[in-house]
Amino acid sequence: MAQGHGRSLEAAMRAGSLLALLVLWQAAAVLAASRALPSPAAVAQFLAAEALHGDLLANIGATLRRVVMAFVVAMAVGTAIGVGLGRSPAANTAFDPWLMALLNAPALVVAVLCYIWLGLGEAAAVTAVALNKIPNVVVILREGARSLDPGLEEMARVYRFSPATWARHVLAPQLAPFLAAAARSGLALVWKIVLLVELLGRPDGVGYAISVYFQLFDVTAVLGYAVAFMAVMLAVEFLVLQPLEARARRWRLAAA
Amino acid sequence: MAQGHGRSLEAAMRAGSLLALLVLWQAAAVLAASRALPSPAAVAQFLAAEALHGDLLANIGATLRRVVMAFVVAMAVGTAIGVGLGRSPAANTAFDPWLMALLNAPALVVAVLCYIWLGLGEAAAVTAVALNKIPNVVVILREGARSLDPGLEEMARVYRFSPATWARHVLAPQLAPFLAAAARSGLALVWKIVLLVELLGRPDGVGYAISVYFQLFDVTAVLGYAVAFMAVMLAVEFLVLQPLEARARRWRLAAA
Amino acid sequence: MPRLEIDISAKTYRRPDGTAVEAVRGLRVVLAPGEFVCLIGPSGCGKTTTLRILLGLDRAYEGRVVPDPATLRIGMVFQEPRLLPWRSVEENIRLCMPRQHRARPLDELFAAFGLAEWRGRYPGELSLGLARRVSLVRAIVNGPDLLVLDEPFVSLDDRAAAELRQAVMAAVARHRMTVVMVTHNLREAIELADRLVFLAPRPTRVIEEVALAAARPERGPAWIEAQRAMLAARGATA
Amino acid sequence: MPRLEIDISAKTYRRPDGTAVEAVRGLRVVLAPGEFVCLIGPSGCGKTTTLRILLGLDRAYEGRVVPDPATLRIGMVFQEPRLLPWRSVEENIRLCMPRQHRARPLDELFAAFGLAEWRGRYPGELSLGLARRVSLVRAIVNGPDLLVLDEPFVSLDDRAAAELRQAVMAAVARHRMTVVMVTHNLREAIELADRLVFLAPRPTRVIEEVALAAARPERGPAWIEAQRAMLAARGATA
Amino acid sequence: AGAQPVRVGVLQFGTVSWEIETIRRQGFDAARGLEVQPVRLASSDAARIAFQAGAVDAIVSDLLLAARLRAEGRAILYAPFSATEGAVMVPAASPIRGVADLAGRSIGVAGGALDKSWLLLQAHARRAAGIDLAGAARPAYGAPPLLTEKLETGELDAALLYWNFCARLEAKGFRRLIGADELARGFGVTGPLALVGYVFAEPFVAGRPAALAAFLAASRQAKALLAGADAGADAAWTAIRPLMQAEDEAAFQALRRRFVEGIPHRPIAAEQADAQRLYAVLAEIGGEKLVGSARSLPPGLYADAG
Ligand SMILES: Nc1ncnc2c1ncn2[C@@H]1O[C@H](COP(=O)(O)OP(=O)(O)OP(=O)(O)O)[C@@H](O)[C@H]1O
Ligand SMILES: Nc1ncnc2c1ncn2[C@@H]1O[C@H](COP(=O)(O)OP(=O)(O)OP(=O)(O)O)[C@@H](O)[C@H]1O
Ligand SMILES: [Mg+2]
Ligand SMILES: [Mg+2]
Repeated sequence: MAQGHGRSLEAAMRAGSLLALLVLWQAAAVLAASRALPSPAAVAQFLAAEALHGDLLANIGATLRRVVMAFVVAMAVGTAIGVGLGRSPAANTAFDPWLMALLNAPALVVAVLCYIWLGLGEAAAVTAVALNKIPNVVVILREGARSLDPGLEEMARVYRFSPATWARHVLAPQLAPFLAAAARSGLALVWKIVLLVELLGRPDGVGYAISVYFQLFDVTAVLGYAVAFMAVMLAVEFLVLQPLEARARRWRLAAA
Repeated sequence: MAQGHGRSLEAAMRAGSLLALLVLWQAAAVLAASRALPSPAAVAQFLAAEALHGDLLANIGATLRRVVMAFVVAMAVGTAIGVGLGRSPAANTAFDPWLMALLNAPALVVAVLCYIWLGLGEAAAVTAVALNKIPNVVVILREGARSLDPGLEEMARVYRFSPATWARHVLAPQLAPFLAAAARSGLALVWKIVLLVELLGRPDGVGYAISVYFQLFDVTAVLGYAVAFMAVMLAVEFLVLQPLEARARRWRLAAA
Repeated sequence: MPRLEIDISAKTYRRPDGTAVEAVRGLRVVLAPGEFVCLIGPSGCGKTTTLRILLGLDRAYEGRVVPDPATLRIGMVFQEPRLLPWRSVEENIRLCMPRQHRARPLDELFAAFGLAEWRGRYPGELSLGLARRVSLVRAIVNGPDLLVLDEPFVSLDDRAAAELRQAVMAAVARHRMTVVMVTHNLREAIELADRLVFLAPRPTRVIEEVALAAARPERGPAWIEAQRAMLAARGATA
Repeated sequence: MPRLEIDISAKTYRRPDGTAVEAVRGLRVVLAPGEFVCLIGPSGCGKTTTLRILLGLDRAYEGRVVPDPATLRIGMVFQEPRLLPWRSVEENIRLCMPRQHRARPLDELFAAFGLAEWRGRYPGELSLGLARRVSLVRAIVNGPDLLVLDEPFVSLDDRAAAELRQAVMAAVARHRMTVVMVTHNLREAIELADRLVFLAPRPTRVIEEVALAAARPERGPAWIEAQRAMLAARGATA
Repeated sequence: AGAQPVRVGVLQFGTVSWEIETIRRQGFDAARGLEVQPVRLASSDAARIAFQAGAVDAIVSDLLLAARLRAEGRAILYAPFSATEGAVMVPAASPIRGVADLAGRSIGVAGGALDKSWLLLQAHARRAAGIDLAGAARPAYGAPPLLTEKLETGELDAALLYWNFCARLEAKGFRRLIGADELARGFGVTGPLALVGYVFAEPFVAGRPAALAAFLAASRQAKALLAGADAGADAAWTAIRPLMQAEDEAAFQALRRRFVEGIPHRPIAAEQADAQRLYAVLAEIGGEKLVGSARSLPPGLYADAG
């Protein structure tokens, strides 16, 4: 009961918060009365038209596919490397400069090189995005792996936890806040880079659409596409990430 | 003695690691023998020429200034908001959708709106970068603030720690890994967005130069600028971030 | 320090999923100024819960604590040392002192608690017994109105425990602190307390109070043993 | 379980900045199979250090442990409970069991240790005494070759401590475990051990060993008290 | 009074900067009481942003954008800058001889699916050869430099590129398959049509008409100088050569030739009539997405050069 109540209250607050954002936007649009800031209604109208007669859904689908693939690859590879570097100071000293170089490589350069080397295709696009995101995951997870509780580590060694048991029951819960931070900021980063990569060399996707409309300076369409994809990301956040997180945090609430 | 020894060994490993990276690059360039992958020597030559007769130093200076300003603003604002949201579930529920919206707003759109609203100036550029980075810092620090040790919290309350003492001696050390992750991934992100922002509306900076040379498909120059700035970021990492981190982690080593 | 009244009619821990643990039901203890009271009760009965309410750390209960703990100067030894791992032993103690007293010399105190050579070390370099001493020093260093101790003298050998008890009692006497101590060690309680409060198993309440009239210097080992035997015979500890 | 030999000629903690703490110097203890040995020594002398070496958790020392602890099946009660806060009490225990035994019924064990109603709870919901019981169950559940206990029976009232001692001793007898226990409670040591090993202050070494020949059932309160008085008179605990 | 400033958005190595530099060097602006100030920008996107943000008085952009802005009620003006157009480029030895041969080939398209040259090429292929290029060929949209590189390495069989990329490729021996100007003529355009031009911002147009006229005159004068074949022209070109990033003499000559060829010299009325025709065609094939709500070229778009 209490829990159900809390949930629906939360949903209501969330909806109210989104509504407030819309109202703010509308107010700004009215105040500005400029073509550079269309009202929510105009954007909604564009979205409806584009969804019915245009490529909105196809473009979102294409982008989403790239985002998901790059995200999964980047999280898996980045977590493995990050934990490895966090636990082995020697490996860290050896590979830290490589990591920093990749982390600070401009997305544009990485994307262009990928396109040149792997061809103007889907594989190059996903690789470019993953390469941009991996070092990011690594540096976050490395901090997590460095701040593990040594007491629990000793306990697991004494009781000879298998690597799988250790990873799942000792490591993962301690990394959870870092994983959450990496996933959340990572999802956003991935989709921002997908936009860039699409702009440089893909024939579809939200990034492609935004760049086309941007060339025509159709701000309504640009905002429309941005908002549409942001809505998708909000849905992922509230329907996937947050429930997962809530499960991982149950023990904190129980003991609170 | 032991410490000095460890340090110089570490520096040697680091140098070796960078050297290995260069060798790899050289090998790849020789194998590829393509205009699209110039050798390190060619890039170094370009850098020397551009430093002597071109705008290399001025461009790096301009970009560095923007990076530093946006970084400082984003870290300060983002940390404050992140800690606030992490400690107050009510505030979090209310503002989470706003945060997610900003986090997932395409950098391009934010940059364009900033330029149009604030004029084509430094202020707009720095604001655009900070706006892109702030939500990133927030989501990382929020996780940190959520996983604070309740036992130490109680101790601090019983002994009536002043807010300043609490922030400095209880909060900050617990946030340290999250701050390190946010700072490191943040510095990289900031500089990537500065590139974009420069590309869209500044008459100088590394991003401006990269995009100009990219139009000419002068990969040597593009890589040269990228490498030059990556070198600056590596220097910041090794001369500023890592010593700071080492200080913050002293207690772990002492007790290990 | 005024008279302190703890009156907890009910304290129940509730999970978000609805299950509940009733920890305290109708516990009332009144402390006279300067009094030393020991709470004694079976493991898991609700002693720490009671102390957290007394400290003002838990406000989700029915009942009241008068005066409001937020108005008191309190020193606390938690059941675990709870030191800041990233600050040295000395910093851990000084950070709990009011800013104007932070620079005060503490050499005597460190010496009395056997910590002289550990001042500059981090808590992770201490054995548990040494860490407990730090937490004891932290609790008394400000000469608080109210001293709350949750099993302070465990993980210590008999001689060290005796020395530390003496050092703490000296501070208590000097500052006329009111003291609430939880212990499982009946001999220790008899040696130190003005009054023993025996608690029932969870949900806990007071089942018996025993006043100990003898002045502390007169409490030799034989007297303590006799009292203990008497209490055991009466079944008070059951 | 073979004969166990612990021989630590030196153990020094060194900081990166060069300062050092010498914890052990020339400690040698040999355990016969199935023997129960108590280590008794002043606070901070190096007991936990010795146990960590014995467990194979610390390899940066001079000396040797034979056989290699990595080859032994070990149960350990650390000085703090060290439970996984994000797993329930029951999961904490089952995760330490070999995979093929994970599904074994544990009702009796939980009942014997007073944990029946806490199986599904998280460690954060336990009092310290309850958490210690979990860590005790975890240590004996697999019937290890070697049982290592670092002050296992503190934070417990006398009756609970007595019950738990009995439950642990039953498991020890059933599986013929070799036991090394650290305690500050001399009465407890006299009640349980085959041999008492008294340790010197830091850097620690063995200063005296006392074998206790009486069979355990014959060790009544009076006998224990007598032994204690005798040892105190000899100054062994000093 | 001091010289009146006119801020013009330029790309560092773009053709506009060549003209602006010539105006400044030769003092064509000062002679008219102007001070032309180049505002350096990194890309054409940046130019559009600067224009919207009011940071420049003029940029060089395409006719369609100008028409779109004007149709939306903004009193901007357009003045032809260059009639040089992009083209479909193929390697010299390519078996592709005509538009029909593009079927089944990969073709890079700069500017994306709504690029006007691409629309014209598709319409042309449909009419002339009966093939639907979007389906029959494999178009690859992407950044022009990237497509140029891909054409050079052979990953693409052909590429529809902007003229400056074409000029460089020509200098390397690549072949023009068909130019956008040729395509346009197929749709009734009678002469070289300047599809890129100066777009003057609203406040500038409304507030400083004299400066606008003076600027146009200076621009014409600079073009006339650069178009010459005498020593003065050579000197002027040598002066701006650093702005051209020509890797060799061949590229320099190709860029110069193309620039000169593209200088618009027809009367505004003729330009306007041709623009009107092409606009109708593009509105037909590109639809609202491309041209916005207006079906025909908005009136008064062209700056009166008189
Ligand atoms: N957050 C919580 N949620 C649910 N139950 C709790 C919580 N905290 C404590 N309890 C339970 O409440 C009871 C009282 O706990 P408390 O810590 O006060 O015991 P205690 O008397 O201090 O025991 P000990 O002697 O073991 O320290 C225990 O059964 C404990 O498991
Ligand atoms: N990591 C470390 N660095 C430096 N000194 C340490 C470290 N760990 C322990 N020590 C010191 O070594 C000595 C022995 O520690 P140990 O934990 O073995 O003591 P102990 O006998 O278990 O004490 P207690 O009865 O308090 O648990 C102590 O003085 C302790 O402070
Ligand atoms: Mg307790
Ligand atoms: Mg110890």
